[in-house]
Amino acid sequence: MLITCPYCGPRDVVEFTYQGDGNRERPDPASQNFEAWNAYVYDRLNPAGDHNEIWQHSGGCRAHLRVVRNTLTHEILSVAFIRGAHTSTARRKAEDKS
Amino acid sequence: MSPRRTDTGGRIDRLKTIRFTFDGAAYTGHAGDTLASALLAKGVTLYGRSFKYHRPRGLLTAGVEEPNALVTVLKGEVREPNIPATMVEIHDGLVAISQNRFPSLAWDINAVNQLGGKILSAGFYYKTFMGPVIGPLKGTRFWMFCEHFIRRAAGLGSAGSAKDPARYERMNAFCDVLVVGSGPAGLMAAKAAADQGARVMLADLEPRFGGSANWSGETIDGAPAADWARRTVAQLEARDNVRLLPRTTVWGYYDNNTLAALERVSDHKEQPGKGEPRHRYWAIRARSVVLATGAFERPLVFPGNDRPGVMLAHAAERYANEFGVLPGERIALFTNNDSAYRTAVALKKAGASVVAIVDVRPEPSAEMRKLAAEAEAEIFAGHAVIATEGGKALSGLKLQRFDMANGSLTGDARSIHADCLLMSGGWSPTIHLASQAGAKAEWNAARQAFLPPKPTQQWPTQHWIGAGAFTGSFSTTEAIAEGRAAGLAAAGGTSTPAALPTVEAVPGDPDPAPVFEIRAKGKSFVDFQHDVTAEDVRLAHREGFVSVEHLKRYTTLGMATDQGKSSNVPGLAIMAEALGKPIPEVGTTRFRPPFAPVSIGSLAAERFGDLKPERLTPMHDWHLANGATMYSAGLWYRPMIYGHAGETVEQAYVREAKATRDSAGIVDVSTLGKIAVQGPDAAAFLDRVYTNMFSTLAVGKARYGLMLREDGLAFDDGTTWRLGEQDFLMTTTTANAGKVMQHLEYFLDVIWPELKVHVTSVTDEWAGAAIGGPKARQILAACVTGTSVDNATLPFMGIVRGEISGVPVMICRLSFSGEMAFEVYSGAGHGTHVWEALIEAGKPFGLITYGLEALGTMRIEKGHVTGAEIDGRTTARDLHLDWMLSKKKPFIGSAMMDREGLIASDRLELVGLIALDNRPLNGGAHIVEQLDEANPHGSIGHITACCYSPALGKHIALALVKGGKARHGTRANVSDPLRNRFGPVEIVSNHFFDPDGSRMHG
Amino acid sequence: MMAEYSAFSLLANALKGNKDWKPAWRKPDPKASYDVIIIGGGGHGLATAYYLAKEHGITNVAVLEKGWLGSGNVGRNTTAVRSNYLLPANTRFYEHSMKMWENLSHELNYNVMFSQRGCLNLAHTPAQFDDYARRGNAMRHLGVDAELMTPAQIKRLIPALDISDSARFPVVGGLMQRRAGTARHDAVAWGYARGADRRGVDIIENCEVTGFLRDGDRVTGVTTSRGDIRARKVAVAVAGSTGRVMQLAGVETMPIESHVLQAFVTESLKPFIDTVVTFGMGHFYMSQSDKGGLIYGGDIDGYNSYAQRGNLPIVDEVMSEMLALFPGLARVRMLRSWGGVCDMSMDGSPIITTGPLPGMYLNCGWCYGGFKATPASGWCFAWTIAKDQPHDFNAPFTLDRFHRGLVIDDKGQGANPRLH
Amino acid sequence: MVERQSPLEPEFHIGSHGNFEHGVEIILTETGPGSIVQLAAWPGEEKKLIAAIRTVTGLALPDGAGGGLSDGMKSVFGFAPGKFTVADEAEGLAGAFAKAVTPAIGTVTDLSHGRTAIRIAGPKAEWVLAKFFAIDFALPAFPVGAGRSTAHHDVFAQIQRTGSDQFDIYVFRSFARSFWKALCHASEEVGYEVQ
Repeated sequence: MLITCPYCGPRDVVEFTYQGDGNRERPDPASQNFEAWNAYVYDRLNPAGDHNEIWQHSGGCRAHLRVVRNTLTHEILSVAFIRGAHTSTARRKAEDKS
Repeated sequence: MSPRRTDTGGRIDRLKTIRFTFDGAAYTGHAGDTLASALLAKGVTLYGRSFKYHRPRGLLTAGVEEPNALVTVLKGEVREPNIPATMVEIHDGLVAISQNRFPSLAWDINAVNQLGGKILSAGFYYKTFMGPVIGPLKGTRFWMFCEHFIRRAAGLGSAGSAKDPARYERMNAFCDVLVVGSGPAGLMAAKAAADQGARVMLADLEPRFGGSANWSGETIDGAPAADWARRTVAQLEARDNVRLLPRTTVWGYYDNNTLAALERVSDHKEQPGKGEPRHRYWAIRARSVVLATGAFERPLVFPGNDRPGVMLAHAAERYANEFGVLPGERIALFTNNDSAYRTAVALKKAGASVVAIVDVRPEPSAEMRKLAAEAEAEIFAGHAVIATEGGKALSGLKLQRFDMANGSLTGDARSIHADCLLMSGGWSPTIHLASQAGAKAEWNAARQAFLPPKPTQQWPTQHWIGAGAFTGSFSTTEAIAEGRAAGLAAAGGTSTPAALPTVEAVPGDPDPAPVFEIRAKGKSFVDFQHDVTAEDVRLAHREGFVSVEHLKRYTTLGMATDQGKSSNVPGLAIMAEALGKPIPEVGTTRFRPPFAPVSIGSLAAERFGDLKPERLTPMHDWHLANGATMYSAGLWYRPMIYGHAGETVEQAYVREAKATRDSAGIVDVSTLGKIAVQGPDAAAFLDRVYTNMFSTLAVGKARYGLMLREDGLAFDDGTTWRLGEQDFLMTTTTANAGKVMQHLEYFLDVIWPELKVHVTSVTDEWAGAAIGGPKARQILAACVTGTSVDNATLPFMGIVRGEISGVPVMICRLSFSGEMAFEVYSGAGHGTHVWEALIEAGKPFGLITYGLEALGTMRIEKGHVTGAEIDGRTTARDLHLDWMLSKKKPFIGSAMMDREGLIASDRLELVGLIALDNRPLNGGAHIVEQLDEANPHGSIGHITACCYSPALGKHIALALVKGGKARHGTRANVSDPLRNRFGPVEIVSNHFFDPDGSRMHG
Repeated sequence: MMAEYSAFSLLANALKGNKDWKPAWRKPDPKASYDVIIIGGGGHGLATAYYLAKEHGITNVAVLEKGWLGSGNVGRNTTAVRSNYLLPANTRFYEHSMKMWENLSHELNYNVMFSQRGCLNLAHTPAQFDDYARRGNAMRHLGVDAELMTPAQIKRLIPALDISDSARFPVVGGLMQRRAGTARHDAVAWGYARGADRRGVDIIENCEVTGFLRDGDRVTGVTTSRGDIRARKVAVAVAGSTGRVMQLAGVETMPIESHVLQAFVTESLKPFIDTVVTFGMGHFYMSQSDKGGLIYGGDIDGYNSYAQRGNLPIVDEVMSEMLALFPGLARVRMLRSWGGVCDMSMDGSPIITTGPLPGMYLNCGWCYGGFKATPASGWCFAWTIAKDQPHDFNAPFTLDRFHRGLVIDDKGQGANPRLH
Repeated sequence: MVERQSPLEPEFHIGSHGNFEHGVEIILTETGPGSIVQLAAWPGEEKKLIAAIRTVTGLALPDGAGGGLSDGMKSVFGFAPGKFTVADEAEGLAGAFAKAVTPAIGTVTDLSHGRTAIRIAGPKAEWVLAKFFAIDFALPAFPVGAGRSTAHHDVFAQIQRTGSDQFDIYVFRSFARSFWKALCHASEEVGYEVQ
């Protein structure tokens, strides 16, 4: 499996660390809403199909990426920096998949 | 008569003689021979024994799909079992032996299994060996008794235990077009793609490129096909955008066009070159892939079809045309399709007499009749072979009139004398890689074969295009056209160059008759290696194991080393007939990696013999030179003790710990994780990360910090130093350095992107030496320049910068040992220099070096926690670190740390233990209230760390015990049935030694 | 009624040319309603049906299987059976399972080939050895067998193992559970299927659940590719497909991630290793089947997947660790690999519970240890379904334990499923 | 000045090794720069950081991910969004950057001791590196001057192409000796010289 890191280009999955369900929202740090905390820490979407995930390019630039990936086919539909502000460093053009 | 070498023909070099042995007997062959062809040329007919019945078996094929002729190749002590003789290229000194036979291949005791044939039917294991319900053999005993013998009878070759001295390597490759298979289709594809300027890789599992061109006897562009192939390969070789990989099996098709291939680099050599690997594992990331993997010929299923001398038709053609070996003198053919007629002509040309062509079809075409006449062979149309004769070699066969409409046999049986019977049951495209890539094969009723889906079809994560026999286009003309089109398309080209090469080939209808089995009396084999017969398939049907996966699993059909390459479709066909359904309704097998077996050495590649890199501190060589015994901690190596001659480990660490507390000791702490936390929001970030406050820490001071996980459990601890307003140096435990780094990065990137903080691993930037003991300060004072180290300048948790022996250092006064202690950090490249300077300075003060054992002893005496206590299940409260949980701010884990399960009263809490029987304690021993040595029960906790405490003169331990703090001052018992250590202990506070810290505060 | 299997029946049938064997289980069409529907015709679902019928007399039961029976993890695992856990809740449950394994072939009149050839965990540092001692002692204090082995003892048991000091991670000892072992995985599914079928359970293959019938909150049945089927109780035992099936019931999130785990087998070899052995400085386990293939595996790939296929990094990792222990295997060849979908829970321990909806029962969270749990899982789940409350053995395995902080985290990794 | 100890020392064997009968196709050496620093800009401040790099080193970074260049003495390349590695034969780079890179622009981290720079050069450099790293070393995909972050199992590496067949590899110091041994081992096939 190859993930096209917006900075480093397509790299083998061996360079990445999976950080799980990207739909979870961390409650406000001071929040005492236990349901929300529990949902954040323990409950995961686990779809058979397109999944919104977080990966870290831990064996490369170490940026965290938001990856939309199909869990039935492993097709990767999109990859983006999770922290999207690095505009002046031009993104490497994604490999043409056709 | 028997097989023999022809005088001319083939790729072999008759001028080069090669000497090798098989089962101890010396043989010769020629350069270019496989073990199979060389032995066949010498008249060998018996190559192996089948798995279950130990039936004698000969060569079925000439290639990778060989199920019968498996051998073990020996290189001294090193064994390579289960290699098809058809895939072993001979070289001088090759030693091969047969396997799964005792005492010899010709006389095998286990052949007696054949007598039990009907009882040893598919699935018989499941129905018996359960043994008695009562008595000494109840439970699993009877089965295990039987299994003992079953295991010894099973198995093919033997693995060795000697370490393979060979080298294995991995290679990462990138290309625009990977072409798999180098027959006419593959060669055309590679050429077309290369002409477009694409980066091309061409792989073929055979040593010689060309595929069927090497043996088809056809003509391409007016030249023999083999010459055309050689010329085309030479053209490709000359181009620098093409990499040719002969002897390379592409075995795995993974996501996003990542393919795995095994190149047998030096197996065919007597000795590999210096530094040359035996196998190279190619991980190929290809923009697109051309699959030109050809097709496998299928056997026919009829009684006696496994007798040595019965072979696939094209295999005989290969032996004759490619190796110059005739598999027999009097050859009969049995076919359901036209391709066997070409074989007949080829063998006739090579010098054999073709005594019969038995064709299940009632009316072979005029063209086929012409070919038969050319081969001077009699056609038995509308006939089938119903038996074979002979022992370990074929002597003849029987045929009978056959009606392919209903499978009936009529008329008198007729015998034909022959020493070789060739069969052709049609062809199955080699769709394995496409199947691995997710393509669902489609049954083609005309071809009687599973074909890959349309080549234009796109897969979500794989991009391949098929060409040639792989797509069911069995003629060379089609292969050439499809190959070029595929190569062009794969390279993104559209131009259509001039004429395609022209092919002269014998005619033939690619569609076989839908006949897979001849039902007559006797054992008819479907899976040759696993001895699965047509009756076994029908038995599976009767018992309801009818889906393709149940069929495989119940009968073991297709589970042998050839993975059903030839048996898969015949097996499905027989099941389909039993069910009265068409073949595709039985199901299609989904192929999985590998396409053919792959050496485990190649997969481990460069990590074979060197699993993990070694991580060394700057002072590593000094430790080795000064008598340290090293301890492997994760990837790091750290001194365990610096033992003196004759000392035990315990004597050494007790001496080191005592000396430290008496005068001073120094220990290498370079392995501690160190992370630079920098930026305007660094302090605010640390407040969120640690349970305690860091924004209040003054510049030039350090503080001990604790981190929790999101779920509220303890995660890691360490000191963090404030070097500047926006500049912190965080230390972590050695084991958790990487995890903490990822934790910080995650929060900065994902949760709090608004924080301006950078984190960088600087573990390797600094060499760290911790020097502690009553005389530590004096030693520092003796060697540090540029700063004072007195209490005013360097108070507890203070940091100063200075120099030692001309090298800048950073010194922080903090203590893990409980002594007055300092951590001295210098640039890693100066680590040994500073270390030696400290030791020199310490000499007058009795400074000693100490290792992890003494470090551990002193931390147990102090009751500090490490990974043994912060084990992912303990809370800050469990470890009595709740004083560090700030109430002034939220921090990671603060919201979750008070859930009911985490504050329950029966949780394990950290305590100290003192052995009341004055005997050593053991890590991992449990604690009980009441001892019961015979029947241990009632554990209330366990020991996490223990030692002999020189400071207390007692055997002590840290332990996690239920409701621990409330038990201080009470008695309990260690219960360690594993090591038979039982005895009384007193439960005390974990702070054994100097609980008020007067020593370190000095 | 189907005949008992025995050596005698084998012989008698052989004499008749094996023509009289009957299907191991019927292939009925689904009825309109049942007392209990079990979704998932894998090991756990079939075992649950068997024990519902046998222990609780509930025979009006249907097992619904999307594909062919046993097509999930029961036919895709590395067949190890053991009860060598650290935490008491797990040890008690898996030991109950172990005791059931010891009599399973008789129980089912089907040889599941459970062979108690032992399971040895290798330790590579003194600290790890102490850790194993802690676990072994925990087992011993619950009446489970465990013993420590020295390198010399280990070498005698497994001559091909590299125990030299020069190894990158030398073996300093091991924790052995002798009663652990291996079983023939498919036979477990087939044996339970045959046993349940003989007690009247309908096993319905090629029947995909497409939705749940509801009466308000209450689950009252399922819609399937073969029509609607009603039931008083609907039990879900679909392992890796838990997320998919629960989504059909409107439960969007669960403390579960589905991950792919690859497993491997070598070509058949003469006896090479007699026990299950695991590597302590990574993640690797291996045993040898009766047929002679070395069966082995390691870590999950580490990302959500329902694809039953993995990728190369784990392949390389597993083989590297294999050769670190057995350098003699470099020239042995990997024959086949496959992928199973594992329902990784947030603490590495399973869930066997009533709910989460009225009328529903849930069995999941097996990570990659579900095979050995099969008998006890079915037994406890049947109890829970029949009595609407858990047995003591599965009482800790609730769904709400995560929120309550009552996790059963044998590896201490926290809510990070890929690390369990 | 106290000389820095090389982590490769006991395994650094000057001379020709491996299969060099047909000529040496690989040259391995340790470049041992006096300074290695890591610079990281806050989001939106990258251009200012690039300007600071030019001020301090005189090197004008090309735009684009992984862009970089080298003048033989000094080298710079991007290895992550907003992050750059700068190496100089001379010491003191961290001090110079501490002045040029204000807290408003980003941070400076001195890694002069923490990273070891190994140079591999020669016609087979791509071939040998391909044994370790799953990245495309072909010149069009990896131009001269450019940098890449990657890893070989546990060993992180930043690689800069400093010539058409020359690469400088920055690895963590503690892993350097292990990596060096592996690099030598992998080079035996084509013959290598340690300089």
